[in-house]
Parts: sequence; structure tokens; C-alpha cells
Amino acid sequence: MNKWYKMKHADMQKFVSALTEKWEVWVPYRIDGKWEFGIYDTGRDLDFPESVIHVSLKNLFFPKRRPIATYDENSKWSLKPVEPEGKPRIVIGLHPCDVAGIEYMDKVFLQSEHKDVMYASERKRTVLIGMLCSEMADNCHCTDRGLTPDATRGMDAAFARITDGYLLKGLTDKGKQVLRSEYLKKVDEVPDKKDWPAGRYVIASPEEFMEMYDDKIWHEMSDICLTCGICTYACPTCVCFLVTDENFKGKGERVTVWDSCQLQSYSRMAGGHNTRKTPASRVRNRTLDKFAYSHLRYGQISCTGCGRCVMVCPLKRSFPQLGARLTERIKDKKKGKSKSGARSKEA
Amino acid sequence: MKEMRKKIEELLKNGEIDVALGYRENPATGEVKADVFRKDETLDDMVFDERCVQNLVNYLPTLVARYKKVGIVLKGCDGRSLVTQLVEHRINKSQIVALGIGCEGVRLDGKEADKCGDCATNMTPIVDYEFGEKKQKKDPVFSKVKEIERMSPAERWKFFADYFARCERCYACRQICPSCYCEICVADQQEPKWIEPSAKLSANTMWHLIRAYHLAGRCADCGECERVCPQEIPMRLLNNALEKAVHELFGVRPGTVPEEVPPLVVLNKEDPDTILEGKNE
Amino acid sequence: MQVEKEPKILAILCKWCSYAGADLAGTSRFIYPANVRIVQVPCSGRVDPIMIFKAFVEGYDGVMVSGCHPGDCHYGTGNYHARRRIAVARRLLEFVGVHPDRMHFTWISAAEGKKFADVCSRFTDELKALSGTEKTLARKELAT
Amino acid sequence: MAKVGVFVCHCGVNIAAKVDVKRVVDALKEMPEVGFAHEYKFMCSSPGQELIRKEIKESKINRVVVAACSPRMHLPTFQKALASQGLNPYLVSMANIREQCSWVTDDPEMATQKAIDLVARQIKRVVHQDPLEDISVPMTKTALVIGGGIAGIQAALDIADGNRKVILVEKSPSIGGRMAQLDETFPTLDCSQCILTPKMVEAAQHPNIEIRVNSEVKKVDGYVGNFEVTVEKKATYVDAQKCIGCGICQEKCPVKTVPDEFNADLNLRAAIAIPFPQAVPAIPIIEPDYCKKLIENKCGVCAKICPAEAINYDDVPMQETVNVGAIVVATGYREMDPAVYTEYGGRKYPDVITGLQFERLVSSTGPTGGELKRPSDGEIPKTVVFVQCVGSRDESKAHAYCSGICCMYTAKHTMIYKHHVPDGQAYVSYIDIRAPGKTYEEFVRRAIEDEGVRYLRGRVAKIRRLQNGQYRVYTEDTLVGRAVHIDADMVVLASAVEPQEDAVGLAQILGIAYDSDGFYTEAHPKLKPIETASAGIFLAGACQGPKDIPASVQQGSAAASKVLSIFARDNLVKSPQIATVDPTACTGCLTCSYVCHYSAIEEKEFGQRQVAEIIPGKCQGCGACVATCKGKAITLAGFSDDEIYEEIVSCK
Repeated sequence: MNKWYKMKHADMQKFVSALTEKWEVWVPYRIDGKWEFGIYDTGRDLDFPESVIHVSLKNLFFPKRRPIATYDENSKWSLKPVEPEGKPRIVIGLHPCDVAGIEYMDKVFLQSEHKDVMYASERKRTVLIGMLCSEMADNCHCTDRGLTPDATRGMDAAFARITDGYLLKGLTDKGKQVLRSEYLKKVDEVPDKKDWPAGRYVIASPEEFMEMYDDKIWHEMSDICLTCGICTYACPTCVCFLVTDENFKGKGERVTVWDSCQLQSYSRMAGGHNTRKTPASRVRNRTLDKFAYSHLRYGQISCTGCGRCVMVCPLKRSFPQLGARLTERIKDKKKGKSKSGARSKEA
Repeated sequence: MKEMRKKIEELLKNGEIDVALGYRENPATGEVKADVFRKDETLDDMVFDERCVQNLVNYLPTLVARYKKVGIVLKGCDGRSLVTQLVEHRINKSQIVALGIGCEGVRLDGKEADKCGDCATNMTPIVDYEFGEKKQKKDPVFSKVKEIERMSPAERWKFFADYFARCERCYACRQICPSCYCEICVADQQEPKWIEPSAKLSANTMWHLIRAYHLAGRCADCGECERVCPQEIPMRLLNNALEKAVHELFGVRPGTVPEEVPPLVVLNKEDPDTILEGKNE
Repeated sequence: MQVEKEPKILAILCKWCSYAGADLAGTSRFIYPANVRIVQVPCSGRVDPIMIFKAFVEGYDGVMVSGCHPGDCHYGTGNYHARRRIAVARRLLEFVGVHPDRMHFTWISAAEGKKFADVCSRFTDELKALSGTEKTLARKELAT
Repeated sequence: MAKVGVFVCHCGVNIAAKVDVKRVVDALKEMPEVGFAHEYKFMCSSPGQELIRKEIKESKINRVVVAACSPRMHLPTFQKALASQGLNPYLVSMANIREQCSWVTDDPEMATQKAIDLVARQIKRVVHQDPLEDISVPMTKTALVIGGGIAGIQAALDIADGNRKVILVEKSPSIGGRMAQLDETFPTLDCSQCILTPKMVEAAQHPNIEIRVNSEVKKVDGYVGNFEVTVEKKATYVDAQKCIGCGICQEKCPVKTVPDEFNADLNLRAAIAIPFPQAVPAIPIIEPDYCKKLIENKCGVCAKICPAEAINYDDVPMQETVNVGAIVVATGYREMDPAVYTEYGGRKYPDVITGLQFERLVSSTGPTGGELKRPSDGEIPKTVVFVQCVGSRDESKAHAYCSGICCMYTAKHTMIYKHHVPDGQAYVSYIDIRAPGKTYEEFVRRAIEDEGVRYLRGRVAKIRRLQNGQYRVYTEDTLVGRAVHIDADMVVLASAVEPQEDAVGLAQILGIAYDSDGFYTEAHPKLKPIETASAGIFLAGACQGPKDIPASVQQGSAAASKVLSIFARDNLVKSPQIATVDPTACTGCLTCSYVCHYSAIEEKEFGQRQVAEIIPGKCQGCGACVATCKGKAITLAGFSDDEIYEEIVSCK
């Protein structure tokens, strides 16, 4: 079944409704003008955005708040790990950049020495049916990160919108199994191939970035940053968390909670020392983490080019542009130019 | 605007200020953002109009730490938040030059910003150079607060619980607020855990109550918290409810009088005990 | 059908006047409902509204704060500061939907054992009258 | 790891009759923090305490909860029991299951449940309690007395007799204060100066007392035990070391136009003068506003004539910082200027004088040498009206308070008057007569009955000067209900007692509280009438409120005993339950300092920032700053957030 199949728009609705019998189905919803994944209520109108979905899929695999153990003080503090559970799940309508994000999270949670069992379980129970983007939104720049908006890598199945419905294709066994449906019709059509624009935020190599560690530019770049945590929460590859106990009347849960390196509290240690006290040091950490540390550790830079950080930024500040600006500075430095002149007008 | 630009140019040139904090327009996109203007650059893209929503005061502490003297463009509401900064020793007045501009209101999402309807002063109370027209002060109306106050307690809780539940705890509201500057925010403290760090209703409720309470009598209603909230939680409602309360209880309109000590640390033996009583439902 | 639960009251009392008043209620054998849990603070000025917020979130039905009468503060002015803070905290809690009858802020001197017992009895009755209404703010279970 | 020993007391039947103690013990044994739980009949008894001591030794518990009566009753008892075994006394907590449980609960079941809950909360709390050590602060055992009136002199003498050094600072050129100006004193009519002068001399000669006249306190830093006080000595232009007090300069000085303050401005004196004959020290000073040499560089007679070469026209104010451990404020009072009562003609009519002026008029050291002559023409006044409550008990014009001393001194004045002018008639216009002191009422009755003074109950409406030089006093007699007027030769206004002009300024320097009238506020109106809210600063005399001589002397002695009891210890020992600032968490907003009643919060440098710092010596542990600190950078030992939080959340 290495071919594309066609499904009418109305049939897609029926197809997805039918899936809910066995699966927990997640589809994009538009809430107050923003796209977000939610569990599909049968009968609700289905729609898919042409490109990036505002809220990333991170929460599905690595929730904001995730109990990992429970305890009861009355029975002398017995600590019980939370057993992963949940019925099989399908996510329909994620994009190539979302897959890239999940791939990166896999590296962090599954391929390191300490495997995250809960993440593994969430991954295992989920089938990914991706949608190929038909356009690039304002902040999209996956093409500069080695992706294409219509790439199918990492998906179990993929689909694309055409004028009178959708073209679908199973890619893995899991995906093919899901797609077994009476609504699919064999066709000869294939999704349009487009020439995607690139070169918006070309960035230097991780090694070159590392050389910028002691540069003065970080102060300049953090002048106008709030150092709130929203870009890290929106980012599909920011996976820092905090472990904390939550107690209520003698019973409690040990939970992991999203944390953010942009917050001052993140790097504060017992005794009060803070290794990243200045906004500049925090901005540097995130920039280098995305463009250099990630590569050094996992062989892949962790910016997927989804542009969500720009969308959520309270100041509409462009994080990818920081990378680009830095790259410009790296080039200038190499040319032996002085430090001035590299300042972009758009902070 | 022209006048102000000229003044800033002059101040930069003769070294009276090292940098100026103002609003810069990106000619390509028409977007306006806070930015730092330096001596050697042109001020042609410095603007002040209804697009200048941001409160620049939040950037001051970082800037005064790095520069000796900073010029800052101030709307009325932003100036009010500067009052708190000065009273609380966060910024030394000698390090700043306040460039007040008679604000005609700002626009957000295509319509006049909500906060402008409750504007207490269009000119900053702290000002070194004044530009534009200063208008007569009027009292904020807080019609949305009054609307909520008309609801029953259960309805009110339903209204807020829906919003609180959505909070992600990204702390953008805290970070953008000039008056939220604790070294270690109580929400980040683990021992004791007054506010649990996870984004769940009970902890979020604690966070929003504390945030609002800590700003009581200090909030200048610049509305930034609400503007930056990615979940669109109506945080101004809480701030305004307390601004209204502080005015009703102590007759104070925070930030409108330079050097006024925040009302919650003022000793007043004459407060009537009736302020401790609930409003009759 | 749920059995009517006894309301739970948190009383934050200053060490010098109100806590002593509560002791006097005991020495005078004034009976009042067993619903009250007292927390001692040195002065009502020590009361941070965060304590009141937390109490409601933790599920108390009502919160009471009491200190020395104005002018009698052991530390001179603590109760005046408390009065301002608590007045504001009360407005905030009412605004987000806590029923005003769930909060009781008053002054009780070391000599007012009777008053303390009366306040506790009355407050308990008022809270019982509210038992049909929602205990807003109170967290329902661990994960909320 | 905390291991808590729990002891539940029966208190005979006081607890056990209502609370099922056994059930309480059994329920608590299950708690993870609890090492063991015991019950006992009387925990406060010797065997009860012995039980605690034994278990600390044998079971290696490191925290103790005693469930018994109120901690107000027996917490110190159990703290001592812990300390006796080398365990920090602050590691015990008490659950109040008697006053706040068994005695106030009807139903045994409810009482038992409540008791379990109360003890469980204290177990949760005690785990968070930290060991605390008493704070020991070294101190300077020298006292500063501000004000050299009778209260200040008494305080200084008592402290000095207690073998501690005293620095007595007096603003004017001599000690003695108001009392030195008085003629005779009520209710004994003994001569004021006769009883005061020996005390002044004693103070001056006392080896432990250093008198600094012409001096004022300009700045006070530090805290109890360790004050740093800046004292400024005015330029007097006379070298006190050289001056022999002969008084020739005063005689020869050609400028005789200075209003004589000591005589309540009734006469004029020289520009260089000893304030009054019995002054201590008897050293003259030059009034720079009048001295020709100082104004226009002419004259210079005094320097030429001075046998001791003590005159120094180039004198300048000198500031010196002294270290003291305690301060007694005894700055006294002033008499209100009656000029606000225009209808009485005070300060306008020469023969309408104040009470203090009357004292000087009848005093043998006064301007008339003790003969009662009225100021305008020197005639002996045959009819005198004494008007009470001028400025007192009159909120609309001056003060709401009662000046306290006027009823008595007016009675005294009438008697002195009658002794001077036996055929004269004295009238007193009064509202009420307040004579509550020992033999005071009898004294007033003597004036009325023996001396024939006529007391008219009512307020004076107006005083008008008549053609014949007399004054018509329009008043009423409310007892018969009719308006009356008296034609008098002289009128004496009992002008109100007021705080000194600069009272508020000094209060701000000292960081002590004052009331709306400007009188200094005591720490507690009943139980701490000597103390101020600032530790180590005490009040004596009329600066705290109107007072007569015996009350001022009492308060002076009381203040001295307070000072001596501080100085009796080697070091200052304070309760460790005070607040401290974590400078790493402090933002330096200093809003905490606004709520501190004790001015204990100061600014200090920490790295590159300014942060708040709490002076342990000053902090009293109320916690107002803790509740103010949004970032929770302040912790109050004994009532930390941790401890209170546990008590709130661990209620089942």
C-alpha cells in the first residue's frame, strides 16, 4: 500500500468518528482563533490548518504535570510508582515539525541511559497520522532546519488536503492498519510537490555557536527579553522539568512539572547561588541549547523551525532571528570586523 | 512626537542620557516594539502613537544597572508604575530622565485597549520633560469589575475557575510586570509550598490570588499582564477589583502621587473597623 | 445522600490578646463547637493573607483572624497593619467567589473569653447555614 | 530525621474526663514522625517532667510535643525540662487540649477527635521548629538623660547612685528646668528652689554624672545597649573651663534688652548672663542675637573686663558622638502661649499674665524681688481673677486634654496671693476641680475655706480692659445659673501644658512614637508606662503627658530602675524569636521598614545591592515585616512560614 488513497471530506468525518470506538482520537480544534489538539467528540466538524498548530504536541507525551509516584504518610511514607496506562491513541493532523519535535524528545527520554518509562508508554500507545503542510505560515522556517513542510518522516500515516477531500497514505504497519477503511479509494493522484522557500533564518554550525559563548552580544540580545517561560512551554523540544511533591491531607503525589531555563528560579541552587542570574545568561542558555548543546549531545539541533516561540512571545520577539543575528555576528567576526554594525534593528 | 525625538536626540548627544528607552517601528512590518536607542543611531524610526502599548518601565532596572543615565518614554499608566518603582527603591530617580507624553490612548487587537477606558491619568506623575497634551484626570469606572460584583459568589467562582484552570504558569504576567520583581517569587519557593508549581486549578488559584494581592495598592493598571497572557486570562479584572477596593477602603489611587507609600504598608490608626466587614450580599 | 459535615474553621489568633481570650473561654468553661482549629501567631500583624488563601484552598469552610483591639496591640501597631491587609484580602476573596460569611475578622482581647466562644458558635452556625452552597476555592482532590 | 516524643496529659480529670486520652495516644503512634506516645496524669508535675527527661535520654527523641494545657501556662516548664537534658528548649511544642478542647467541648467524642487533630498538628509543626539560641548583645553601660529638669535630674541621680555613668544633656544653660522657676509647691507650700537646688548641686558634683548644658541631641543611631548619639553643644562664647562665675560681665554688659526667659519674659536682662542665681553650672552665655560684638563687632566690654579671660567670640557649635546603652527622655513641657485666646487679651494686656509669670512675680528671685506688683504700673493688685483651663479641655481652640496640674497650682497661687496681699480678693473661674492626689483635695478646700477664695464655676467669655486700668472679666456662675463680671486688677491664666516646641523633631531623631498632641507615647498605657516602643529608650516627666512634680520624680526614678536593670546584666539577653532577612532573597524594596514599629530595619549593602537588615537588638519579634515581605525573604524564628504552614495544612 505504498500509494496514496483518496477520501472525501465528508467521509473523513465518518472515518474519524469510527476510530473513536477503539481509540482515543486527538485532532486539531480551533479555539478562539488558535489551533490546539483536543480529544475528538464524535460529530464535531473536522478541520485541519494548512500549517503549524499553535499548541505543540508536547503535552500529550510529556504533560505539564505528570504524577510519577504516590505516597501516603499514614502508612509510613510508602512510595508507589505510578503505572503508565491509557487506551491506544491516534493523533491526526500533526505536521512534519511536530514529528521532528517528537523525534527529539525520543532522543532525550528514550535513548539516554535512563529511559523514561512513562514517556515510552505514551509514545507506544500513540499512532501519528500527519498532515502535509500546504503552506508556510509567517513564522515557519522548517526549511532552514533540514525539514520540508510536506515531509512524511516519522509518521505512521500521512495525509494531504486536496480540493475535494484528502489524499492518505499508510507509512508504517501501525499506520496502514489504522487506514484500513471503506472510505478510501484508490487514485493515481499524488500531493502537489512545491518549491518551498528557504534561507530565512540560516544559522551557523553548533561549533561556531559555541565560540560565541563569551561574546558581549548576549547582553544586547537580552535587553528586551522578559525571560518569561512561555517560549519554552510552547517549544516542542524544551523538556526541562521539576520534581516536586504535592501533599493533601497526608496523601500526596510526586509529580514532574514543566520548568523553564528562562525563569530565574530554574538555576537557583540551595544556599541561594544562581548560576544564571542575569537575563543575558538565560537567553544565552536557551539559544545555545537550541542551536549547539542539543547537537553536541544528541546529534541534532533542537529547533524544528515551527516558529511557535515567536507566536507566543508576549513581545513578538523572534527567537529564530536571534540565531540568525548571532550567525551574522559570527560571520562578521570571521571577517575580522569590529563588533558594531551587527545590530539588527528588530530586537 | 517630533519635539520629543528632538529632545532625546539632544539628550543623547550632549551625554545627559546614555540610552533612551522608547518605541521603535519596524518600517517593513509596521510593528512597534520597545527598544533601546543609542547615541550613534538615527531616531527616525522612534514613534509614539496608539500602537505603543507596552510598558517600558519593566526594562528600566536592567538598563540602569548597565548605564548611568537612561531616558524613558512614558505614558500616563506607565508613569504610575514608575512611582512604585521609585518608592520601593528599585530605581534611583537620579538615574533616569522621564519623558512624559500626553497619551491619547492605545489600541490592542484593532480596538481601543480596555485599560484606556479606566485611565486615571494620561500624563505620567513623574516627569522631567512633558510633551503633548495633559488631560484632566478622571476616575476609572471599572465597569467589568462591577459586572462581576453583581454576580453571586458561585457565579463568580465559576467565572474565575474557568480561567484559572487554563493558566500554564509561564509567569509571563509576572515577568512583564514592573512591580513583580522579587528575587525569589513565592511561587518558586518550595519550603513551604504555598503555591504548588504545577499548573492545576488549586495551585493556579493560589498563584492568581497572591499575584493580585501582592499588587494591591501598587498596580498601576498598565494592563501588561493581561496583554501578554498566552491563555488570555483576564488578570486586569483582579487588579482592578483591588484598585477599586484600595480606593474605596483607603482613598488611594496607586501611583498617581509621586513618593506616595503603598497603602498596604501605611500606618493609619483611623481606619474604621467596618473595612473588615463583608459587603452585604 | 451526603451526611451534613461539620464545618471546619481556622482561627488565626494573636498570642497576647486573642489566644489568651480563647484560653479564658476555656478557663471559664464556655462551651463552643469543636469545629475551630486555632493557629497562634505573635501578632495579627504577622498574618499574611497567603495563609487565608491557603486555608480556603485546603478546604476550610471558614477563616477567622483576630488580634488585640486597635490601640491595644502588644507591638504597638501590628493590628493596624493587619486591618489593612485583611480588608484587601477579604475584598479579593469575595471577588473571586468566596462567600462573605466564610470570613470573620475581629478583635478579641484577653478578657473576652465570652466573646471568643460566642464568635465561634455564631460563625459555626453561619457556616452550617451555608452548607448547601459551594465551597469555592477548596480543592476537590489531589490533582485539581 | 526528626523523632518526636509525644506526651499526652490527663490533667487529673480536667482533660481525661472529656478526652479519651488512650485513643489520642493510639491514633498518634501511627504518625511517621512519632517515636513514641505516652500518657500521664500530670505532665507538669515533677514525675511528669522526669518522664520527658528520661525519654530524651533513653529513646533518643529530638523533638517533644506535650499535649496538655495552654502553652501560656506551662511551655516554659517543658522548655526547661528539654534544656536540662541538653536538648534545645525551642524544640518543644504544646498542643492546647485543655483550655481549647476539653474545657470548651461538650461531647466527649468530638473532644477526643479534636484533641487528636490538635496534637497531630503540633507534631507536624514541631518537626519544622529550629533550635534557637538566646541572643546576647554586648552593651555600653552608660546612660543618656535628655533634659535636666526634675525628672531628668532624678533619673540621672538614681542611675549614678547605681554606679553607672550618666550623661545629662540639657538644652538651656542650666539644669533645673521648670521647677527652678516655681515659687512654692503644692500641696505643702515648701519653697521649690529650696528642695531643688540641693539636687542640682548633687547632680553637678556626682562623679558618675557628666552634665552637658547648652547641648542638644542631633542624631541617634544604634539600638538598645549600643546607641550612638550625636550631641551638639551650642556656641556660648564663654569658656566654661576658665569662667569663675563672678558675674562681672553680666553687670557691665551695656546691652540690657534681652527678654529674661527665666522670668517668663517679665523683665529684660543683659546680653551676657547667668540664667539665674542658683544656676548649675553658674556660667554665663552670650546671646548672639543681641551681643553688639557679635552683631557689629563693636563693644567687647565683657572680654576686656573678664578676670579669667573666658570670653571667646569665635566660639562655634561642637558636635560629639557619645556611646550609651540606654536613653531616658525627660524633655518636659512648655506653657502654652495664650495669645490664641484673643478674647482674654493674653500677651496684649500687661496685667493678664500666665501661671508661670505669676510664679516669677511672687518669687523672691523674680523681677520684683518677691513683691507682688502688677506688671503695668507696679501697683499691688487688690482683686485678682485666676482663670483655669486656658487651652486645656478646649478642643475647639487648643487641646482636648486636661493639663492636670492647673487646678492645684491655681489653688496654690490663690494662697500665695493671699499671703502677699491679705486684704485682696482672689476669684477662680473653673470648670471642674480635679484634685485626686494625696492631700490635694484638702489643699484646695483650704484655699476656699481658710483663705476665702471665691470659686466660680464657669468659663470666662471675655476680658476687657477698662479706662481705670482694671480688667473686666465676663464669666458665669453656673451653680446659680447667671452671668457675672468681675473687675480685677490682674488676671492669671492657667495656660495649658504643652509638649516642647521641638518635641516631634526629637521623637523622630529617637525613633519613638508621639501622640497627636506631641506628647511621647509609652509602650503600653498601663503596663509599660515608662518604656517606649523602642527598646532601651524610656520616658520620664511631662514629655509623656502633663505631670506634677511628684509624678515626674516617680517616673524619673522608675526610668532609672529600668535602665539599671538593663545594665545589671553582663550582656543584653534577648529572646531569639526575632525576624531575620535572607539577603539573597531580599530585593531591597524596604517596604518592611514602613511597618516596623521599632525602627529595627535598616539598609545595608549586599554585593551590589541594597538590602534590608534587621537589627537583632531592636527587633521585638512581632512579624509585621514578615507578612509584608512579598518574596518571603524575612523569617520570624518561632513563627516561621514553615511552622504556620504546617499548622494550617495538616488539619484533617
